[in-house]
Amino acid sequence: MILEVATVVEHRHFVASKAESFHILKLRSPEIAVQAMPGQFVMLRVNELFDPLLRRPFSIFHTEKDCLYLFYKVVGKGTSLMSQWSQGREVSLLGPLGNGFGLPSKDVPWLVAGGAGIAPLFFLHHYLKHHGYRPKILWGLRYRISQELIDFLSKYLDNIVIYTEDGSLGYQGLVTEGVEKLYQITKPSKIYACGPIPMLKSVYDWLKNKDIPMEVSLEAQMACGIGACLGCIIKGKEGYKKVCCEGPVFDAREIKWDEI
Amino acid sequence: MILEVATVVEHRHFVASKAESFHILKLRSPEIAVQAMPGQFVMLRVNELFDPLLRRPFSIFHTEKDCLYLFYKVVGKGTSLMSQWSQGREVSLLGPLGNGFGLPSKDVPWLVAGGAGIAPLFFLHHYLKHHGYRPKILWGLRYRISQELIDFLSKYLDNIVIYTEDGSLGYQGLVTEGVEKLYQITKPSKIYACGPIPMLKSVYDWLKNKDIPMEVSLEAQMACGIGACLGCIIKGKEGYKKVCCEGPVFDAREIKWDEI
Amino acid sequence: MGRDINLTVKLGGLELKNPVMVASGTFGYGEEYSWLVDLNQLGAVVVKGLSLKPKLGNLPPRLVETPCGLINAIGLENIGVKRFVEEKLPFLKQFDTKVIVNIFGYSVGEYAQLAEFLSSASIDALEINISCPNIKESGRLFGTDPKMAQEVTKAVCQHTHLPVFVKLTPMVTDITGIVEAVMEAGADGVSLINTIPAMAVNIYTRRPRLGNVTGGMSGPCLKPIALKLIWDIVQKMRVPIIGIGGITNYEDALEFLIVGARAVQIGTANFVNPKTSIEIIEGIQQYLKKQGLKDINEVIGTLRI
Amino acid sequence: MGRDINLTVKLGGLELKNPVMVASGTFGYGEEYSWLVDLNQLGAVVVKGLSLKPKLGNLPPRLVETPCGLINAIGLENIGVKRFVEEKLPFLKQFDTKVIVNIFGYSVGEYAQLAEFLSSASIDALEINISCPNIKESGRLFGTDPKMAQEVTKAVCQHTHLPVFVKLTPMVTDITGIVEAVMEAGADGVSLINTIPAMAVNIYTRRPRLGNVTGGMSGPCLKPIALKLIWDIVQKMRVPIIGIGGITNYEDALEFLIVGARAVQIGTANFVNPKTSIEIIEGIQQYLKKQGLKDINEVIGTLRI
Ligand SMILES: Cc1cc2nc3c(=O)[nH]c(=O)nc-3n(C[C@H](O)[C@H](O)[C@H](O)COP(=O)(O)OP(=O)(O)OC[C@H]3O[C@@H](n4cnc5c(N)ncnc54)[C@H](O)[C@@H]3O)c2cc1C
Ligand SMILES: Cc1cc2nc3c(=O)[nH]c(=O)nc-3n(C[C@H](O)[C@H](O)[C@H](O)COP(=O)(O)OP(=O)(O)OC[C@H]3O[C@@H](n4cnc5c(N)ncnc54)[C@H](O)[C@@H]3O)c2cc1C
Ligand SMILES: Cc1cc2nc3c(=O)[nH]c(=O)nc-3n(C[C@H](O)[C@H](O)[C@H](O)COP(=O)(O)O)c2cc1C
Ligand SMILES: Cc1cc2nc3c(=O)[nH]c(=O)nc-3n(C[C@H](O)[C@H](O)[C@H](O)COP(=O)(O)O)c2cc1C
Ligand code: FES
Ligand code: FES
Repeated sequence: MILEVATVVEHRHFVASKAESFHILKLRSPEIAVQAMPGQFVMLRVNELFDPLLRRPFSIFHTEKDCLYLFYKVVGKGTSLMSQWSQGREVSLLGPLGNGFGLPSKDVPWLVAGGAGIAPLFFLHHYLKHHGYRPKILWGLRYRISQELIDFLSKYLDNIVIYTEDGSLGYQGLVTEGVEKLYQITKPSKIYACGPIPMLKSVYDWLKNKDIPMEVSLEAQMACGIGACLGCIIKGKEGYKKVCCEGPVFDAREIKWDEI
Repeated sequence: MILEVATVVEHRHFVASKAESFHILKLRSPEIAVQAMPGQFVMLRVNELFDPLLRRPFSIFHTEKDCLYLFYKVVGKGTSLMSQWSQGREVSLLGPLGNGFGLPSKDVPWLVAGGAGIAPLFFLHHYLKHHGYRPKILWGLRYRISQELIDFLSKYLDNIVIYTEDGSLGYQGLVTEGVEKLYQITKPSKIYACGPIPMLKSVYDWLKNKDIPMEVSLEAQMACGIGACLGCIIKGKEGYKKVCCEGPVFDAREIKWDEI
Repeated sequence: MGRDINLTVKLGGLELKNPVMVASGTFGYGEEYSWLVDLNQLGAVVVKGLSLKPKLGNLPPRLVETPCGLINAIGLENIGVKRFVEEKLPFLKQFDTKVIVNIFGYSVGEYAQLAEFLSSASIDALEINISCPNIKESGRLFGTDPKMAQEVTKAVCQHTHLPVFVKLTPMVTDITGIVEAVMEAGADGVSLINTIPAMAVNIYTRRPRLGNVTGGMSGPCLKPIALKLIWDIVQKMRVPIIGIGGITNYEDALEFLIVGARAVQIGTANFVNPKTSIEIIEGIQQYLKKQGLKDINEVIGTLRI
Repeated sequence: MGRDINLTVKLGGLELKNPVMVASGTFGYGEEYSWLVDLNQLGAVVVKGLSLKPKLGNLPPRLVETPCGLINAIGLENIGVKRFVEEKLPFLKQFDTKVIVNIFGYSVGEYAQLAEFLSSASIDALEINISCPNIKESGRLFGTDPKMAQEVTKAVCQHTHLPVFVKLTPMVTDITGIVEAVMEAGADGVSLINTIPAMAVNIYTRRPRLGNVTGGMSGPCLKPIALKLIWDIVQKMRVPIIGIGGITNYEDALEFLIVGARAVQIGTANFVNPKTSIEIIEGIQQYLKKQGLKDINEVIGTLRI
């Protein structure tokens, strides 16, 4: 766990015509970058003021030598301030935080992402391939994303299937429908999922009676990010779990899905 | 009094080797620019957050068609955020505020500035010349300023005498000493002064038994800028005065100098 | 826009065309902001706190900015109720908005006199400030003692036919006790919160940063505190509440309304963005439309637990 | 650096090598932050509030960010005093810093039992929390009633030889009454302020944004309020005060010391910048040097009016 002043190396904006726009932030952060594992996250300080007050958590999207990448969506005050950052800006980073994903026992794992939930799975995908796996990615989006973003991601991801709610890119429908369809053809060795709670729930509902392990990366409002404030808990079957340090990755079977 | 969204057209940074650095911000602000008179000021919002909460007041330094210029020194949170603004940024501006300077009855008026106090006097200088006066400017500084700033100002100001406390530029000494010296040679028709309170006090002390009118531009912590909050008062001989709307320009003889 | 949406709210004997007012002390006597804000659009204007005699106020400095807050120690400077009626009220009466006069006195008798005097003026309601932390002479504040609060309220209500709202300080052990006391005394409702007693120090001179040493804090940082106090009241009783404290946008205003305030006042935000109150009225209308609602009263007090 | 500068402060029976501690609930049991903060440098570590039995805490969500503030409704989740002593204390004892244990109970008897139990553990002081707004079971808070506060304090002091500090809530009509009561009961000093009761609402679901509906607000927006309350106390009596509330840098800490606190605690700022406490200690040293002072006690309580 390191507190480091990182520097913005590159900032790419992928603005789609409709709604959701995504941003990829490349930060030089030598100490954190070398330690980072897929599923872990960082907490960054948006500015030196107290509005917004708290650090913001972001999954590690990718690492490359002494740099790490974040992939984020503008949803509020902090992320819209971030979207204005330009090269050279210094950013206080706390990380790597959290437990990270576990390796699958065998091939082929499926990575199921919703929206910005692609972030930790992108890193995992890379990592799994590096370790000889042939992961499949299923990514659900509300609307189409910009062509530049598709091009950018295609450089790294093969075996990706995209679903959009309005059918403007890839298949039309929810990514969970994609999971069910693919399951008619082939079986996953393990499922990794990150995205909105309703998506995670429906994947879990579908999966729960099958003998397939599933890990999910969850979110919660965080203050400290390191297990000190007890603010980020979710309901597990065996009591409360701190998302920041007992997660953010959990065995899906340990979560009380109907109470979160 | 207008509330306008201005746009940053140009931002010049004059960073001196030692301490004080100045910045000139050019804003397109058509409605306010055309109404502005020397001695008036604007209140600008530093960001869309609530830290810092209040608008910041700045004298109008210069106007040019639909643009106005501010001349400022970084002293705290707000001004250091401002110093990062770049072209195209939108800024909420309230102005023009305050009463402004009165014209002198005859030539030659002296303009005595300390530090960033040059701001309203620069505008006044320009205005007076336009109306056929031949104002002299005496400017006191802590340290030397950058050559670029000297060059920039020289384009507009003739008849300027600079004093620095350490003698690194112009004459060595306080600007008030300059006033006294110049007085040996020639007499002003009126004195306009803006700068730190001790400087204003000592000019006033020196002047008070002479038959020369003097106007000062004063500062106070402000909230509304328009006379509504009653927060910005200073002690006048006839009771409290609101700096924002009964000033910021005051007849020096109306101020209780020993109580401010 | 919003013609078909009802924003009218009733607070005891006072009806407002919409629930958005500007708060006492932050909008002068109305005139100051009339260049920037169309007063006709406001639910009401609450004018700067008035006393029987003109009051000079505190020594400068009177303002200190804090993170997301503003401490003021104006000391209730005002031109006195007489000059207000003669010089300021006629201007305000030109507009299609309610005029609420905020008053404070140094004794129960003074409050009664103020009420009596103002009852013959053409204003719409009284807001009695029993909570300003900047009155030193009054010693213990009227607003922290249910008995005193009740006495003051009773005296005012006996001397006026106007709707009466009592403005409360947040710094009490039990807000509901005060509310009960003033409602029993005949108030039409309560407005809260006033500023929170606060202080700031210059560490280099080791002196207070306010001429008056202490002052009252306002601004965005107050909102969560004000909401909680209003919630405390709402859980215990049904009383017309005017919500005040840190409101800067329509979302903030709606939080107060949902918790149970029937109207809101905008204070410090006027300084930051003079158009706040107007934007809030528009924002509330849009919100109702999007939520498929036709009446602001369908929102008030509907917090689901 | 600063070898020749004295930072030692005395608070009743407790001596600290410097006046900077980390506040209860914001620093876990010390271990969590030991990766980032050299605990040896701190004046003291105040651990998360402990009860006799482990406590589960409130339903999520437990946190809401507000402008310059944080509302928490953790609900005093803790592992219980027994497991603390067995599992957490040994780690803390490795460091050259004082360990202060924050405790809370649901009855006077529980406070006494906690004090008795902890007196045999190797800790340096007790801080009794009589002010947490998140305990629902306790009905009326101990911290708002001088009599109750006194009773609790007395019970604790009778069952321990350790220095005892009573942690106070800001939401009382008269803070000095509470302070007098607990000092009479034998406390070594008071620490204030705890969080301020607060609330936030989601206007789209019209539900509270905290699982517990209400919570306690902390963070920079508290500072001016805390300073004022401490000033109220200082003007009336001489008592060891630990200043808490919104401290984020050495300037903030010095404001508290100048007003009259003998030590400070850093809370929410730990989340924002984990090194805050260390930077404050360094900042205070630098300040003293620049001011030509050699002892922090030359600054404490020196506000010039
Ligand atoms: C472990 C972890 C990893 C994350 N990784 C990523 C990532 O890789 N990319 C990415 O885009 N986002 C990620 N997030 C979410 C991200 O932290 C939030 O989007 C961000 O903090 C919002 O900040 P803001 O100031 O823009 O929004 P705010 O102004 O704080 O809030 C705007 C809106 O977003 C909601 N919101 C805020 N925080 C969260 C949250 N944590 N979860 C759900 N809703 C929230 C608020 O309720 C509000 O409605 C992650 C969150 C966690 C906990
Ligand atoms: C009518 C008027 C015209 C002004 N014109 C100019 C101008 O043309 N150029 C310029 O550089 N500055 C001008 N100022 C001063 C300018 O407003 C302040 O420097 C600025 O608001 C500081 O903001 P900040 O957030 O950077 O400082 P803060 O973080 O708010 O404060 C930093 C330090 O500066 C001090 N400070 C803050 N505001 C003032 C103030 N108003 N007067 C004195 N000290 C203050 C604070 O006490 C603190 O010590 C003017 C002020 C007024 C009232
Ligand atoms: C500069 C200033 C002056 C004020 N004067 C008064 C006053 O005269 N009477 C009164 O009842 N409240 C007064 N208030 C309190 C406000 O009406 C309001 O209750 C408080 O500021 C909280 O709301 P806000 O956070 O929206 O500002 C004043 C507030 C400010 C900032
Ligand atoms: C997440 C959180 C948990 C807290 N838990 C406790 C606690 O267990 N006991 C206690 O006395 N105070 C607790 N507090 C209050 C702090 O110790 C402190 O009094 C308060 O946060 C104000 O200081 P700050 O503004 O520096 O955070 C907690 C505060 C926070 C933010
Ligand atoms: S964010 Fe503090 S414990 Fe998880
Ligand atoms: S700043 Fe409000 S009256 Fe001058």
